[in-house]
Amino acid sequence: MMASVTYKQVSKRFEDGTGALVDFDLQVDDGELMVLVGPSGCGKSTALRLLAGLESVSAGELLINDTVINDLSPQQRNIAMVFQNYALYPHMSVRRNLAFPLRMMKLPAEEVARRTAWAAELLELSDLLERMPKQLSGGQRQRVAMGRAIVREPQVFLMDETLSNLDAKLRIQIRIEIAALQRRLNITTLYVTHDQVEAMTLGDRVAVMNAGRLQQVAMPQVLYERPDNTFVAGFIGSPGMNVLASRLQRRESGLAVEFSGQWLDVSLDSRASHARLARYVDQPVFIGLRPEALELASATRAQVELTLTAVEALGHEQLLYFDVPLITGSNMIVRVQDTPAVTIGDRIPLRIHARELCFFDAQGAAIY
Amino acid sequence: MRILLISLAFVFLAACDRSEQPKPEAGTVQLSVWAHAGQASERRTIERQVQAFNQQQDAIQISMTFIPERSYNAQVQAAAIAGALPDLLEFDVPYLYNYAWQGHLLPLETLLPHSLQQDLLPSIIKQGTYQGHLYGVGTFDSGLALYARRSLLQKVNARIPLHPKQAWSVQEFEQLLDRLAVEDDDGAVLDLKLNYPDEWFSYAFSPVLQSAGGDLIDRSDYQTASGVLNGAASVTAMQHVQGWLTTGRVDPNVDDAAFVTGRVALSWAGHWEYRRYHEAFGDDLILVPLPDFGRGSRTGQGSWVWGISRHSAVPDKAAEVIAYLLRPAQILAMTEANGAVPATHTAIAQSPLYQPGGPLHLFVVQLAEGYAVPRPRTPAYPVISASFRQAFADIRDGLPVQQALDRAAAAIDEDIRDNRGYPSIAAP
Amino acid sequence: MPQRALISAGLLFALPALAGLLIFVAVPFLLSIGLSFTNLRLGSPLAPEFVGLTQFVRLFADDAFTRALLNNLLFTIVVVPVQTLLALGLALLLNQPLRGLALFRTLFFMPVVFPLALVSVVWILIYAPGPDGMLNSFLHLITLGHWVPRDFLHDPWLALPAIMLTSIWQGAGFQMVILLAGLQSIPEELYEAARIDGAGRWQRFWFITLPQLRNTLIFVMLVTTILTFRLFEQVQIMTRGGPRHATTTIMYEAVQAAFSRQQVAKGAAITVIFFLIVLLVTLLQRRLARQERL
Amino acid sequence: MNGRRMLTTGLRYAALLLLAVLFVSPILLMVVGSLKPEARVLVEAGSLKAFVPGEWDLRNYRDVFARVAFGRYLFNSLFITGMVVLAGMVVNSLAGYAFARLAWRGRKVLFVLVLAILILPLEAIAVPLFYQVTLFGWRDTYLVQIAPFVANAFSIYLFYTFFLGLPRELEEAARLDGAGVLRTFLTIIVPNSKPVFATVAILGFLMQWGVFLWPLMVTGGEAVRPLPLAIATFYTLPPLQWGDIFAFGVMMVLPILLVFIFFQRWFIRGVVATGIKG
Repeated sequence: MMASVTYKQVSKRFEDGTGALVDFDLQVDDGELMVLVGPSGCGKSTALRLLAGLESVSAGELLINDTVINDLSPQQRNIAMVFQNYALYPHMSVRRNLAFPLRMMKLPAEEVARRTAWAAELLELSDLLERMPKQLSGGQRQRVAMGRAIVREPQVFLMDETLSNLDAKLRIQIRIEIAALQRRLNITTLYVTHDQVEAMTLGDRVAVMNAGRLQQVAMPQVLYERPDNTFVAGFIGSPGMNVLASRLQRRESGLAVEFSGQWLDVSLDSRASHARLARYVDQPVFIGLRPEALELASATRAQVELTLTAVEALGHEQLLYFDVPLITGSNMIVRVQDTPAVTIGDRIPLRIHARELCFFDAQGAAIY
Repeated sequence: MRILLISLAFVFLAACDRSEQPKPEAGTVQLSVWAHAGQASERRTIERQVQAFNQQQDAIQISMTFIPERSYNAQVQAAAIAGALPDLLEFDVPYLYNYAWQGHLLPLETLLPHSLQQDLLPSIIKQGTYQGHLYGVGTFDSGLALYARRSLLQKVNARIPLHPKQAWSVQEFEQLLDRLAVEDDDGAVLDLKLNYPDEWFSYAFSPVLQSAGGDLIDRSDYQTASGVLNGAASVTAMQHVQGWLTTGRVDPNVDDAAFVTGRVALSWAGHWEYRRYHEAFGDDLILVPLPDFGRGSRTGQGSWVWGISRHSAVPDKAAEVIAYLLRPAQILAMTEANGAVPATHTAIAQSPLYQPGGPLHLFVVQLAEGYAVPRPRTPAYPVISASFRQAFADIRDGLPVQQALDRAAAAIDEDIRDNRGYPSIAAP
Repeated sequence: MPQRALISAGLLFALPALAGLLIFVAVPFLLSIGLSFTNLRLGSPLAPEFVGLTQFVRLFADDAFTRALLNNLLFTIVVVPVQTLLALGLALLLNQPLRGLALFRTLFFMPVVFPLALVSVVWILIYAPGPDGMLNSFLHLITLGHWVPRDFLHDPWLALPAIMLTSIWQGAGFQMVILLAGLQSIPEELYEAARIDGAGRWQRFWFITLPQLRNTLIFVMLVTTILTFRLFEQVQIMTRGGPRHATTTIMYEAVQAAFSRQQVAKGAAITVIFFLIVLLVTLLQRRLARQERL
Repeated sequence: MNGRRMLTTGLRYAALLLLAVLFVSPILLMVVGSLKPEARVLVEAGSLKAFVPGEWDLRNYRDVFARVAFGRYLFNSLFITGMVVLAGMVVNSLAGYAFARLAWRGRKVLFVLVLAILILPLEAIAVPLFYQVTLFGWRDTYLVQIAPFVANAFSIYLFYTFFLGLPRELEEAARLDGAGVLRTFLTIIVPNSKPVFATVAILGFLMQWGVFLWPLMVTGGEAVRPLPLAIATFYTLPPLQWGDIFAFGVMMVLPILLVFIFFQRWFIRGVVATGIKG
């Protein structure tokens, strides 16, 4: 079953003004797993619920394949959804939960039985069919919810914060299961989460949203390396990119950028083209540095010396905080692998991988 | 859920359907009748009478409905509005004037045999007449007097009046109460049936006003109570009653057993208590007239009467039923059951209780010789009664008599004005 | 399409109930408003006339009616808190693992299932005057003979409290069930946390139980207030508004006017005033509740 | 510690017992009174003898059956109350659901109106309502005793608060699974709302069982009259037969008591879910 999903200039306004969606454009290809990610209230769930038909569109068009579905009822859209808290019908056994959508489709009894058994088999629920939802563990409930979504073989599969009620370990395990299941069934899937790690690991492509607007759609690696704006830069990655205010200057050697009171040369193989950057000379810009784009250096190789304010040891790596204010108001973070002998308050010499610098204009849009 | 909906629909249909009743046989008239569900014995009697009537002839078949006494008037008013009054109905006589004024009743004088009307006690005719027409007749009348125990009265050397004209004066009565109180545990020697419901107070204590020369309303034109109900005579009379109440002479009688348990010596009560009292004290029980407040002893009268609805299609048949109920044997059957005064001279003559020399003959004397006063024959009576009842309650609770009666008189006058003096609208 | 379908579904769902309320409550009430400006009498052959505000003017000049307003107010002020406190006490006693709880709960609830008409009759006997009256002899017993027998229902100072007592007895069980349910929904961890923080029994009650029970209490008191404003049957049967209007209430006056005196218009005017008062009280209570929440 | 706990438990039991005696004694008075010969009911009412039946005597109960068609009245009461409660659960739950969950024009305004109506007791509108049903020609039917009480603002309010507390995802899941609004309501919402249905049923039963004024106004004969009117038959001309009244009262209350005991657990759960929303 082929199904692509298209949002064309879709907007949604609520009476109280929250969770609104503005001019949302998104194309999800057949069989693709698209993750919508963003902070809470960014409109990602709204986008999903509009597609499901649980909310009505204020403006714009929603298409499945080439058909406009704005006016179709949820059941006509043939879409399945897994809810954050699973929404298992508490008064029905697992079997009846799985069979419910099929009974609504008025399928013959043998067909209902066959498909229920198939889904149960697929999700390893066969032994639990007679249990009631409240007798199941969190992971089992999650699987029943998935099963209820797939039995009807929908055109599109929607998941809304599906893993957020599970503990960390289970979350990773089920994340892998979901990805495997999606690949195996090859159903077009939209997955909503606020957790960028989940987004990066699951999505074929990831759509980052903020304040009702789409920020960037891209494959995970692209999002990480070439964020379209400061929001995406800061949101993707754990921790996100360090973004701080800066200026550009023309030097004899080429362009130079201010960093913590020092002027650094912009390397020739920088991600941004020099021709572009030249237009921003003597203007305020923002620069972005991934935490791994700085490293501890010997005093001789060092380009800057910064004061250490805090250390977080995570075992396999350490996060060092320096007194360089970011636009978010917090301090700059540097990720290091080894365990240096440093004390809070020390002046630490650092070296910057200049070619990994990102540049953004005053509005926050990336300059490439 | 579906079953539920279906059963609901079914029920609504069933409920709408139940107005259809089995068709009577050809030539038989179905007569709907309402009666009050009084005491058990009364009710059993009327049931027997109806059964006998239905069996002894085929032309008329009575279908009887009993209605609780306390809500009777509300019932009648509701049915009247709905146009659902029965052919023949019983009602408490003070409401007769209101029903007649509202145009619900048919005059009876042309429907009942003349000889029968002749045989009725004058009090029955008097109370059943409004604006010159007879609208209701009872098969019995009521009697009100003081029950006493001869032995107790003799103990305090009291004079025992046998006829209303010998009644104790109010001073004599109060002295008697004091003397009796000396002999009593708690000083409460009089039972005024304070536990009784609404209508009792107008029935039993308006004679006090009349005996003093006052009344509930000016009976010359029934247009005002002011100056009569709150006039000097009425006020003085009720001050006596208030005196008895506030000095602890009166038993509250919550258990309705003040007299039978011997707690009190005197009980201000109706004919209906005779049987119970007689059972308790046998021949020691005597009946004396109510005290004289200055203008001679007065007492209450009136009870349930039968009337015919103006909308009845078969008034003549309804009248036949009334005539049947007024046969001496039927009257006696009923008065045997409820102890009331038979409504006809013929029946009285056959009654061991009421015939001359009988223990309750005093009731007949009071009714026949004009000592009994019917309640005011005006459509305003329900309001008069409600207002006086309120005044009595206030007086019992210590409000100055003048103030209580002023208030009642004002309420009555206001009501009469609101109804433009109750002009005759429904021509007979 | 989904939107349009929902509009009609919502209306369709609500329609039967709305139609019922419209026909059987709203329309009669609007009729009442209309009638209150006339002098209509039940069953009168005289055509009703428009009399303007006469009925209202008369009502406010009528001692019985003004006393009824006062009595309703007194009744509510006393009964709502006392009954709620009693119910809370009962609920707290029952909110413990004890044997026979279900039995006690049923016993306390039992008065609720008795129709008021019946309850009132039984209490007339309890309040019987004279030394033989049940309450009188009970009080005589526990005061070691110092109690002077009273006629509760005819004493201007005791009649209203007597009716209050009956009402509290009858209604407390219902409130108790609701409060008990509220108590049982308070998470045990809160108490454990408070215990660890060193809170004693009273402090736990004051800082955990009461705030957690707040919404339940508001609900219970709101419902009780509305019910107390409807006070009628006890008065009708036990005192008929006496002594000297000491126990009359708005509803009693309304029913008296409409049914005993057949003054339908007066009854309608009382109804209108009643509605306005209760509406005011409800709005006030809601506002207070909302302010406290902030 | 152990001794102290035993002491508090003992005190608690003592308090409960004392209160239980106070709560139950008026009822006991009635039950015992119903078992006494008429003559002793009132005479002994003032003393502790009121609680001692002496020899058991069922004559009062026989009297009740002799004086009124108790079976007929009981059937009428059960039928009327049952219908009001059942139809009320259907109608009011649908309305509560529409107000809590469905989007439709006029919803907010109408809900405020429903809340305003909450406070109007029947007595207040009885007379105009009476004129109205008379116009419909409904006198002396079951219908006239049922129809006006089916739609009930308070029940709507209880359903409304309960439905507000149900997780919205259940309905959304059902809609995605292809269930329409009505089917979602019937197969998903109703089965998960037993507590509120029990609460509304019990409250409805309690309120309806004692109605007096209305059936008095709109019914004539015994055919369709409920129990509370039958008791009026006993409040007749004195002397009142107190034993009969008590016996009648006991028989009248028994059905409600059974309903409560049977639904008790659901009732309490329903009250939690509806009541705490305030």
